[in-house]
Amino acid sequence: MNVLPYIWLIPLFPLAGFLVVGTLWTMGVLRGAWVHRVAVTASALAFVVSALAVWDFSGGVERYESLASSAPGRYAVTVGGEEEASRFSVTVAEWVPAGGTVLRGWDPGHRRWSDLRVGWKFSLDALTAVMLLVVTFVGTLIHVYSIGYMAGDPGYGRFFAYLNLFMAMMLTLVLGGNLLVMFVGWEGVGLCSYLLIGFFYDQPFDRESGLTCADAGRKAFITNRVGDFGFLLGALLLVVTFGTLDFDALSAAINGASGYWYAAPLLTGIGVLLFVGATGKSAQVPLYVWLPDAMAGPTPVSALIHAATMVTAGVYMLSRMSALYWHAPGAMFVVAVVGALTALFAATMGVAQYDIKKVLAYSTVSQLGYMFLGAGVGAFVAAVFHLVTHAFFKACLFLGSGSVIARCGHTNDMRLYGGLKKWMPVTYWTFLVSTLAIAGLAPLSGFMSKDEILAQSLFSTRGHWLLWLVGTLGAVLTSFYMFRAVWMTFHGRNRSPEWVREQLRESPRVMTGVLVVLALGAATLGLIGVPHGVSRLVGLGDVNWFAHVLHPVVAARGVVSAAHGGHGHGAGEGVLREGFRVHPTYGQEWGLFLLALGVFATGLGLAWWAYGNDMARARALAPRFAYVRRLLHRKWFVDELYGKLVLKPFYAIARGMDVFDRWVVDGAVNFAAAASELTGQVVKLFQDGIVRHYALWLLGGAVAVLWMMMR
Amino acid sequence: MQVDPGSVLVLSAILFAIGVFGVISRRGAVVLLMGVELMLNAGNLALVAAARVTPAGGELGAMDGQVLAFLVLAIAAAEAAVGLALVIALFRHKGSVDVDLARMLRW
Amino acid sequence: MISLATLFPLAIALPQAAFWGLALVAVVAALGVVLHRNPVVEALLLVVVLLAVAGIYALLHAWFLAVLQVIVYAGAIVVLITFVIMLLNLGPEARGGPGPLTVVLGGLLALALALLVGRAAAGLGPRVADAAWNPQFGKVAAMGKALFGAWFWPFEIVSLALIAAMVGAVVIAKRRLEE
Amino acid sequence: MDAVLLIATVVKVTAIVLAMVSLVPILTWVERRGSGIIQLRLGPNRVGPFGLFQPLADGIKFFFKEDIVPPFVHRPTYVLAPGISLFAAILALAVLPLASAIEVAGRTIPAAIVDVDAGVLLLLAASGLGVYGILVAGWSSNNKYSLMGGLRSSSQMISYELGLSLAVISVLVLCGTLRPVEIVEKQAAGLWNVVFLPVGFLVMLIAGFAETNRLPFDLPEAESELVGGYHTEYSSMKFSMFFMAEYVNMIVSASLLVTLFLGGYSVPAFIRGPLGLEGNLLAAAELASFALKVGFFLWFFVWVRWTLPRFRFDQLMGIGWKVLVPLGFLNIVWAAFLVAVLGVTP
Repeated sequence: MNVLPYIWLIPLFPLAGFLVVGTLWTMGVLRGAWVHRVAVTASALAFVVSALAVWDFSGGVERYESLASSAPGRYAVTVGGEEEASRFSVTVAEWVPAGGTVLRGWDPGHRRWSDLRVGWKFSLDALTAVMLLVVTFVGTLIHVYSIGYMAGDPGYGRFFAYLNLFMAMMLTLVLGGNLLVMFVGWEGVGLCSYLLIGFFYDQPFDRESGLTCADAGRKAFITNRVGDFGFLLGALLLVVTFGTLDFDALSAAINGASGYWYAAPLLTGIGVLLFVGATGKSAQVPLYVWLPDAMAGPTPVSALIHAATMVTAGVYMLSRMSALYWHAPGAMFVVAVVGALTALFAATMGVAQYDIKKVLAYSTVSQLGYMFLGAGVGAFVAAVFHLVTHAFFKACLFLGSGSVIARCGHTNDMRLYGGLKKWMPVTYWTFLVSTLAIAGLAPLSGFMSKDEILAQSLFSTRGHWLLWLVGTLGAVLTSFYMFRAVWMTFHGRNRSPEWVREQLRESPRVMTGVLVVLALGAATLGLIGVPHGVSRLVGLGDVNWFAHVLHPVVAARGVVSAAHGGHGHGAGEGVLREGFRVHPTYGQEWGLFLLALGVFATGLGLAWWAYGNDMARARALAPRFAYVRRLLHRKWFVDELYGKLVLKPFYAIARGMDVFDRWVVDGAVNFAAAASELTGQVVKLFQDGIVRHYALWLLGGAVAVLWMMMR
Repeated sequence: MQVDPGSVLVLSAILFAIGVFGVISRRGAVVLLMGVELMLNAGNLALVAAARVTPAGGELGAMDGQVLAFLVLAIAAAEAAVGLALVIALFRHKGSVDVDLARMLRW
Repeated sequence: MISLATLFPLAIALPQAAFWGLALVAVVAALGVVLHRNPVVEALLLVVVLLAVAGIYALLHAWFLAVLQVIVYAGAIVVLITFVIMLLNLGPEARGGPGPLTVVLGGLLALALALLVGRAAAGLGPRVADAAWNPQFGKVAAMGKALFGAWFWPFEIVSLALIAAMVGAVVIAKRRLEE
Repeated sequence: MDAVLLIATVVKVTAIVLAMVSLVPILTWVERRGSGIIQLRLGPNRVGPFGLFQPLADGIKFFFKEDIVPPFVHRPTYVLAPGISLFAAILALAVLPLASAIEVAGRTIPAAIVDVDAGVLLLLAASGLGVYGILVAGWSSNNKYSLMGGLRSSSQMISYELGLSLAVISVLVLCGTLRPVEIVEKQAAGLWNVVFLPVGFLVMLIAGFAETNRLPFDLPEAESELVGGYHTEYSSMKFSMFFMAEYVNMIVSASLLVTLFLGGYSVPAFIRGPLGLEGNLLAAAELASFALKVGFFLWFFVWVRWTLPRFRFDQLMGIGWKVLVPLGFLNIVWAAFLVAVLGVTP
């Protein structure tokens, strides 16, 4: 079955769903069940076609070579190998046909790069395939879940329209074969995120600050703009440097460019700028502030956009540009440091939140930090693997919290929960499985991915023991705040108001079914990517299928290479090296494994100790740690800091601009208008309505012209 | 023996000037129209005279001037029809054909 | 009547002289059109101008145009003008009108125009001898070939303009039903 | 242009003018005697045999009557108007060929005063000028009956001129020429145009009545409504000039009809063939043929005048615009069909 040439159709299914639902629902034609029938079908079709395409792709792309050679401008095929990734690309249409344009390059002698042809290029390789399956699968599940969650909402059709649009944009992002198409998706998901955060635009979101949901959406959007500015600068710098935005061509150019004078500093600059974009989209320090507020959106949105898919776009982008980062160690170092700091910093804030969704939000920020830590130390495979596992368990957690919120009178406050295990067993068990996974219990998926990242941060050539230490501390906190949430929500005495308690029951099947599927994924998905270090402990060989598939995409070419996963060949003598700096011994592996379990157990124990007995000890300790609690609960006062350092000066400048605009710019405009009017007032005197005078002027003009001609 | 086209052009200029003067110095709409007709005639005269000046080319010689004059003639007929209709409309509204009365639309 | 008729062959014999005669008639009549105050007299004088111009056309070998000038201008347009004058029963125009400044300025400018154009026209280059002219020049057949040949589209467009003017004239001048 | 031609032209002009001046009195006699016959009475029969000298007596009376110019008229135009009418009427005759050619001093010269290629157009132009006489007369009389009569008359003439022109155009289409002599020659060689264009002939006949302001289209001078129409204020010689103009117009109309549709001056073939007439004798025969046909139509004019009642003014305009103009257009299309599709040449 030849599906690959039609991969560009995948984003079009949800786009069509968006158009149909968006227009027909607004016109009042589409009502009731037909809304989600259309929307879910659109999403499911995207999943089916994606699955078929990936299946087709896994069968090898060799058979498309003749197709590619028959239409070279349209199709491109790269047949991969051990170190070369297979890739299939289709360019649907020209977009920026700037071929033959002259660009001034950085090269000595200003060599000009002059073939900037950007088309609507969609390509599929292993990395895309992974993302494609995650996005469409989780996305479809969350569509299904939303049928139950959003039932009865007045904006039902609007919600599904946005959700479909988001799917289309996310798929465009993932499938984009060059940075510009990717950027379309990048901005598109930003837009959808804004629309969906502000979905309940007229409702208050944060009673402390009096912000509405619309404000939260705006905050997310503006914060993202800051990051996008860096992203755009990076992209433009890429164009100027390499004259192309195509990922294939970029990889080739970068791999070939390591010897040039500009390589290291310039690539580092580009890498940092692109990473600024990633910090915005993926909520990293210092631009993470929008994600906790993004919880203003409906919970399925939080699960889909702000946990599973969109926020991981930064990680995806970094992996996509891995060639660039391999050649820019400075940039990678920045990524690793920011990732590690975010992982710890967000975890501390998650500890002191009472809003269940905020706990999960900080958890997400923290987990994204781990992904960037992985990417920063060169463990791109592990980072992407964590992305996948995180998509499952975090989606499951969010949806579980949504299930709880929907039953508990739409409050997010964990102080009003408690003992829900009795009423909501399915929600409880799925939530617990996902918590165990994120906290890092041995065979579950979270352990496989997170601890691989930590291990690589310790042993990689790009790693450092300080990074590992910070990450491990974060992991302890992760375990703690997640079990804290479990105890506060599901165990102990129920603290809900009477009217809520009376109607407590399990969520409908359409929601719990999704939870079960996701929990199963969270539990078992780790087995497709068991790190070599772990499989060695139980006497197995290299069973890391995931790394096997993905490694060629993110491997560093032109860099002296070790094998995927770090083990294998010894490091060479090149300037840039991939792989492990130190090859861990068998004992070290065991030590790490046990340490990971210890970390898990520590968090669990602390949570049990503090919150186990119906939060008794936590209540007792609270006054003694009031200051710390306040600090953490108010998120280290970062929002206040931003308010003082960024917003206030910004407002001052804006006010100055306002005055300038009002007096100088408007003044100029008004002057022009007044001058025109004055001229008109004077000139109109000539138009006195007496035809004779017009004729006289005409005659005078004619005589003057004749006189000038004949002089 | 033939007429000197230069002298015809001079006559044309004089007639045109007279027409212009008529348009400028009179108030009656009908007289104004007649002044315009005089000017058109002067123009036609110049065209026909010019047809005599241009070198004879082709089978028919240079008839372009005469053809143009023909077209001007047709347009003059159209102009007179519309102009007179306007005069009648003006008369109906104002009870007079004084063009100075038709100045409601000035600035 | 008889002596008038003899002028015709004389004109053919002495074209330049005939031209000066016709030109004199035209200028005097045109001045009358402009200066006389009685609209009917003005219209009649305009007819005289038009006939004189038609005569000059004939002298310039524009036979077809000369006839058309009489049919269209004298026979239709000025009849229409006269008709309107009578329909509206226009008497002699009231004294007053444009101020002396306008009249003097207009007169001077018109004079300047005539002088400038006349000066340019007086120095006209050599003209083609009679013998060099195609005998068909200005005849009906030649005009027909030109109009339906090279000038076909302008001709058709002018006919459209005429129809448009006809409809427009009806619309503008017709009395509304309630009046 | 040589002397012979010059003199011949002068002679021709003189002859035509004199012929008209002398024909009109005869026509008035015909009209009055004819009306007598139709109305079962005698008509003028006292002066001369059968009253033949009656027009002469009338002429003398006109000459010696007081030439009254009312004090309220606009004098210059009042005086000019009858002259315009008569002049325009006679001018139209200038292009009509009375015979194929005449010989003078061994040279063949055309029988018409001017034989130009746009002759038919010239004729239309001349007849178009006739309106001015009526318009000016009506206006200059400064009398409401005159003015109304003038307006009616001029609008009638303008309207029917359209039908007339359309009928003429159909003939031009059929014959492919504007030169009257050629039109006649083509008919002489083949069939008369009336055979091919009966509708055109009819249109032209009706329009001819209207153009000459005769019954049933004599609205401009409808006695019961407008006293005497545009010539209410005219008397003496001036009145007689209008009178003459009307009769000349009749002659012109009849001549045009004969020239365009009924073979003009053409003579039966045996006159040229077996009889072998040529030169001025042939011209005389042709003139006779022409005169015969024209005479018939003149009688026809008189006949109709005393037979049909008068139309109402709105009926008159209705016939002109709603019947004759569409018929005229159809007739042109028919002529074009004949020429282009059937390939007919007369």
